[in-house]
Amino acid sequence: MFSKILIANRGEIALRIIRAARELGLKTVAVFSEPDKNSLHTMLADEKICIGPAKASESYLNIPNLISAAEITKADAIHPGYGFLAENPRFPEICETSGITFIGPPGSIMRLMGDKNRARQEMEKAKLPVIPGGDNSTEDISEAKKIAKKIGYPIILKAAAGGGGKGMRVVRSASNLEEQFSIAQNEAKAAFGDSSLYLEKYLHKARHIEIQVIGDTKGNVLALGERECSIQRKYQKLLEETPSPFIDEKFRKKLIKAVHDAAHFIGYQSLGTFEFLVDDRKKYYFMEANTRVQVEHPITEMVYAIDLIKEQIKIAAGNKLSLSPDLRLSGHSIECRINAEDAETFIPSPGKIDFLSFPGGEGIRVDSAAYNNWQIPPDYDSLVAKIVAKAPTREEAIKKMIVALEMTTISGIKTNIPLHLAILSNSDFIKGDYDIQFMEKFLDKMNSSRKKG
Amino acid sequence: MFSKILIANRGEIALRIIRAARELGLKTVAVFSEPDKNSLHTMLADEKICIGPAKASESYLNIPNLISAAEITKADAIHPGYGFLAENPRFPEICETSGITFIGPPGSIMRLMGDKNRARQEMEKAKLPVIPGGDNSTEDISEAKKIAKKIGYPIILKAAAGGGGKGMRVVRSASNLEEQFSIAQNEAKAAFGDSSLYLEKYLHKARHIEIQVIGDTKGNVLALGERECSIQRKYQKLLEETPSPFIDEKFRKKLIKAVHDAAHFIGYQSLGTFEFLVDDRKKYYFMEANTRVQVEHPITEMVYAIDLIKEQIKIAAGNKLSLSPDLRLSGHSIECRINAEDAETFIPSPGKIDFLSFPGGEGIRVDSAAYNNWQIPPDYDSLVAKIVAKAPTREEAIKKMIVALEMTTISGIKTNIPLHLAILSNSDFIKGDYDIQFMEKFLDKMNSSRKKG
Amino acid sequence: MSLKIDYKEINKIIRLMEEKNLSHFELEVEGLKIKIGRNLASALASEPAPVLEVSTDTQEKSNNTPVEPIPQEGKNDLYYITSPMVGTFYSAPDPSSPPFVEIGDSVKKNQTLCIIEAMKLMNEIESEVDGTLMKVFIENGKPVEYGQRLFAIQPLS
Amino acid sequence: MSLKIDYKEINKIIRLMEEKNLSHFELEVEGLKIKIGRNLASALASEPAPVLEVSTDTQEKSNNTPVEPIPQEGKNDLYYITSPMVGTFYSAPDPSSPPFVEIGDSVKKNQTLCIIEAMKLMNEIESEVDGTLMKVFIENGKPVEYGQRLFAIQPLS
Repeated sequence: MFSKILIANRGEIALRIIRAARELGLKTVAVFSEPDKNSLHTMLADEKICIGPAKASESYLNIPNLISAAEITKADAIHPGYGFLAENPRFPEICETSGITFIGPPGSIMRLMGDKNRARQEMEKAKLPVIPGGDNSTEDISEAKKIAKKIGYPIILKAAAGGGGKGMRVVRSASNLEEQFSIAQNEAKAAFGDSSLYLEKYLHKARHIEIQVIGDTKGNVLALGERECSIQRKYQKLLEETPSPFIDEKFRKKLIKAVHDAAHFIGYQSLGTFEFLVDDRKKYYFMEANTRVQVEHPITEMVYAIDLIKEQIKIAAGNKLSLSPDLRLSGHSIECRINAEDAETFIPSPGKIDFLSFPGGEGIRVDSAAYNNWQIPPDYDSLVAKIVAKAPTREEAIKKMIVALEMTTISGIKTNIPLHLAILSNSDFIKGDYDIQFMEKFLDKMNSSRKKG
Repeated sequence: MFSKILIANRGEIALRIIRAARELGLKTVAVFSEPDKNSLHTMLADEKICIGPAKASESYLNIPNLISAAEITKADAIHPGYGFLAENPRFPEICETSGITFIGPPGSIMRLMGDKNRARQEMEKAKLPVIPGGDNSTEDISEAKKIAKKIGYPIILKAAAGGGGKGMRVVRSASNLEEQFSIAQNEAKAAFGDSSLYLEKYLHKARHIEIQVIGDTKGNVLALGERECSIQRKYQKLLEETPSPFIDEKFRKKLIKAVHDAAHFIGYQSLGTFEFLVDDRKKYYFMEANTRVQVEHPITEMVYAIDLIKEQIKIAAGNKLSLSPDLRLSGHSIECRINAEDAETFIPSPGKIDFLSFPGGEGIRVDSAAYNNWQIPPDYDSLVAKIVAKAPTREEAIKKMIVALEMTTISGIKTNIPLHLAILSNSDFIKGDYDIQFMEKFLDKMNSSRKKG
Repeated sequence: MSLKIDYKEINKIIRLMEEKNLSHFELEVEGLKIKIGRNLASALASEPAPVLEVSTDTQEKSNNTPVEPIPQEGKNDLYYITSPMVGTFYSAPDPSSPPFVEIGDSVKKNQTLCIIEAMKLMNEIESEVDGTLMKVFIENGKPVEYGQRLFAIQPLS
Repeated sequence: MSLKIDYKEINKIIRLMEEKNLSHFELEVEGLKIKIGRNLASALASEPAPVLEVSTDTQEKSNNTPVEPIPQEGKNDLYYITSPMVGTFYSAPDPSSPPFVEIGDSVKKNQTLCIIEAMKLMNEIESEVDGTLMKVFIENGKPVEYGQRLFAIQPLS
């Protein structure tokens, strides 16, 4: 086992990793940018190192400073968290060169999954269905036209190098392909420095379903029950639940088996998530794999009563996977991402938290780096807290989450708690009858009723 | 089902009940004494009623005001929480007269269990072993001498009307019975207005083990796995865990069966706890039954993934017990009672909480009514928070609790967090090798090492 | 707690500030805190306008419950009759009778002012002073909580 | 509670500040804290506007970062060279050589002051100003974080 872990991240995920490391008896090193001097991860780690100014490219993305920080503190492992450098294959490679263990998959797996086309090709070999199209990265509009015709409209354009919704465009008919292609190219170029796009079939009533994977360095892989992440706005997940109200035990087993076999086929190591679109006839299509811990990992931990980060650290230290393949999902869990943003306009609302009181009690988990009088820096994402509820049934979990949010007080900044409460009271949501279009329709309806009101 | 519940309590248990009621779709009424005007239960209920001044006898123990508060708010049920009126048989009876449902056992069961001698007689009939002695309430020292001789020293003196450690005295030999008897009588008289004492066998290496019981109004009773509560100081529980490191599955089943049968025999209704002393040869002796929810109920909820308060409310409304007799205890849970008191002298430390940051994340539950800048009234108990950890194994749960406590910040008042951290690091505690004498020895050792240091 | 302000000392401070053209002065000794600010612009306009704050124990102050604006008449404070219990307020002995008291009435000590029903019992609430009834805070038939104001009486001096 | 201010002492301090044209004065004795600031710009404009703060707040004091004793020379502030990266500080090019610079040395802009080793690379840190080296904050071979002060230089005016 390691003796000291440096956490190359901030916010709630840095705290999450600090806790897991300490529970394993390891010392922790926090790194922080200048505005994060008073952030909770900085204060609660055993050691702390300032690694640069506010700008992420000069601090949390600054590999030389991170490696030097590990070296001067004698940390023997680095956990990247999510975001920042978590999926940059150069980072594990540089860690290796420097004799530091990277707690995550090897660079080779990141490279494979980071290239959406290669990933899809590889997953097809591993018998995972992929969405029609996709294997067709191009920068050329006339080429794109031919591909689109072959796949059939509607299609979706995606940045070949991308992720996170940037460079994505739905095209419903041939008549507006040209215009959308050019917009998406510009977005892709700006976001990733690469304007090549791929085209794929756009599915109706599709759900975003993902499978958690964990693999050790000895070839053992475990795939766990699904997370339902269809409640998204502009490709940003807002609320996740497990199990999906849409998926029955038979389909779950099928999906878990398929992902397990695929992950095993490519020799997956560490934590990872295989994302799928599942259409209303329960056909599933591989979208992409995220080679890191996911924001929404707590709901899986809740229903399986496991600690994924502790397991990830142990595996990185060379331990054999200790989670049993017989693990059974039990109960229902929901996560709400509480963001510092206006619940109606989605405009970020950084600033000072004047008063903070989180919910507690039976079935409630809070993952947050926020505290009373904390000044939220405007430089990073707006996630203030993840509030997670678990109960024996979905109905009870929804009620528990509503009560928890109603009993949460965050003042001084705006949060999206009112939006979550509105979603949790929506009759389609309560019935479990929703897909990835849900938020778009929901917000349209809210806006039009506001205008009328 | 009810439409509105009045919670005749304050602090964390009031909040706990408010949450459960709201999750069941019920409205809630908080009652508060003048110093509790800004307490969290007052602020988070749907309605609130001031019921009197600081003094509990004029507010939280003031039955007419509580009943009137229920009447004027049209509450159709009252939950008493723990402490205050929770075990006063007059309260359910007056509720009944007033047409309000009392969420707890009927007055008759409270009367039975409130009289320690009658309770022991009844439990003997129900085949539960009781501690030798006990059935012998007396105010007369010469009578006491005869009884003590019959039982054999060491014996323990207990107030017949009592509880909570008041009027309890261990007598190790005949030579100091007279003196101790007189002290215990005075204490019992002062605390309960009744100086009769009973004598019982004092057990060596005894553990305080208790069994959670829940019964509906239709004769269904469920008994759950044990809570280990031997970590006590002056009969005040400090840290509880489940399962007990001392109890194996075979013994657990035996104890659960015995308690189930006894509870069934007396027609137990609602939540209750049967407390036992278990000696080092695994002989168990019934001590008493608490006819209310217990402070430490969360650890049972954690390992069984159930919500006892919601179940209690549903049963009070006439529902059939919904918990399966096949429920299995899974994992290990520990609760630390965080009190506003000096960790060394145990002197209460009420006052203003300047800064508060609770732990969170995987496996952590916090039950607390504390918040930033809250002025803790000096009028009530010193419980600030219950921090509960759950993990697959006892070893992991201990580590999780240590990390959670280390990452908790409460300033402005003193707390016993340092004491909990010392207990959790004690080698006997870690081995699970302790009994009800643990804290006494532990504190003696700490004090003498402090003096030496 | 009463304020003990040494005006001579404060005058001296202000004079010093004027003399030295100071814009700001702060002092904290043994729980007493004084802040004096001078607007230099207006000072130059030959009209010194010091701002003075004297406070004792700022912590306590912030926790105080808001003070109700009380109608001051003569030198006497109003006397408030508050509810000694939780219940339902009745201004008259029965629905067909006139109220026990009305605004402007003279009331005597121990005179019944209203009834509060609690646990099916009618509790007569009496005046604790002689005086004039200035205000009734509760409407007939409405619930009251402990400590809630029922009546304001202007006591006879 | 009474104010005990020694006006003579404060007057003396202010006079000294005027005389020496100081912008800032701080004194702390036995829990009493005095801060006096003078706006030099307006002072030069023949309108002295010192800012004075006296406090005995020991709590705040404990949170203050320690004030570095700074040698004041003339009117100029010290110039701080901070670390542009995380790494290990070396005051000399190699263990057998003398340090690049020592206190009291004159330094020129772009002159190498030290080396910071990061990722096995030796990064020469140069002076950003001409001046005199007043202080070295880090010992040879010690780790430095981003933004940490390395040197204080009294720039040539």
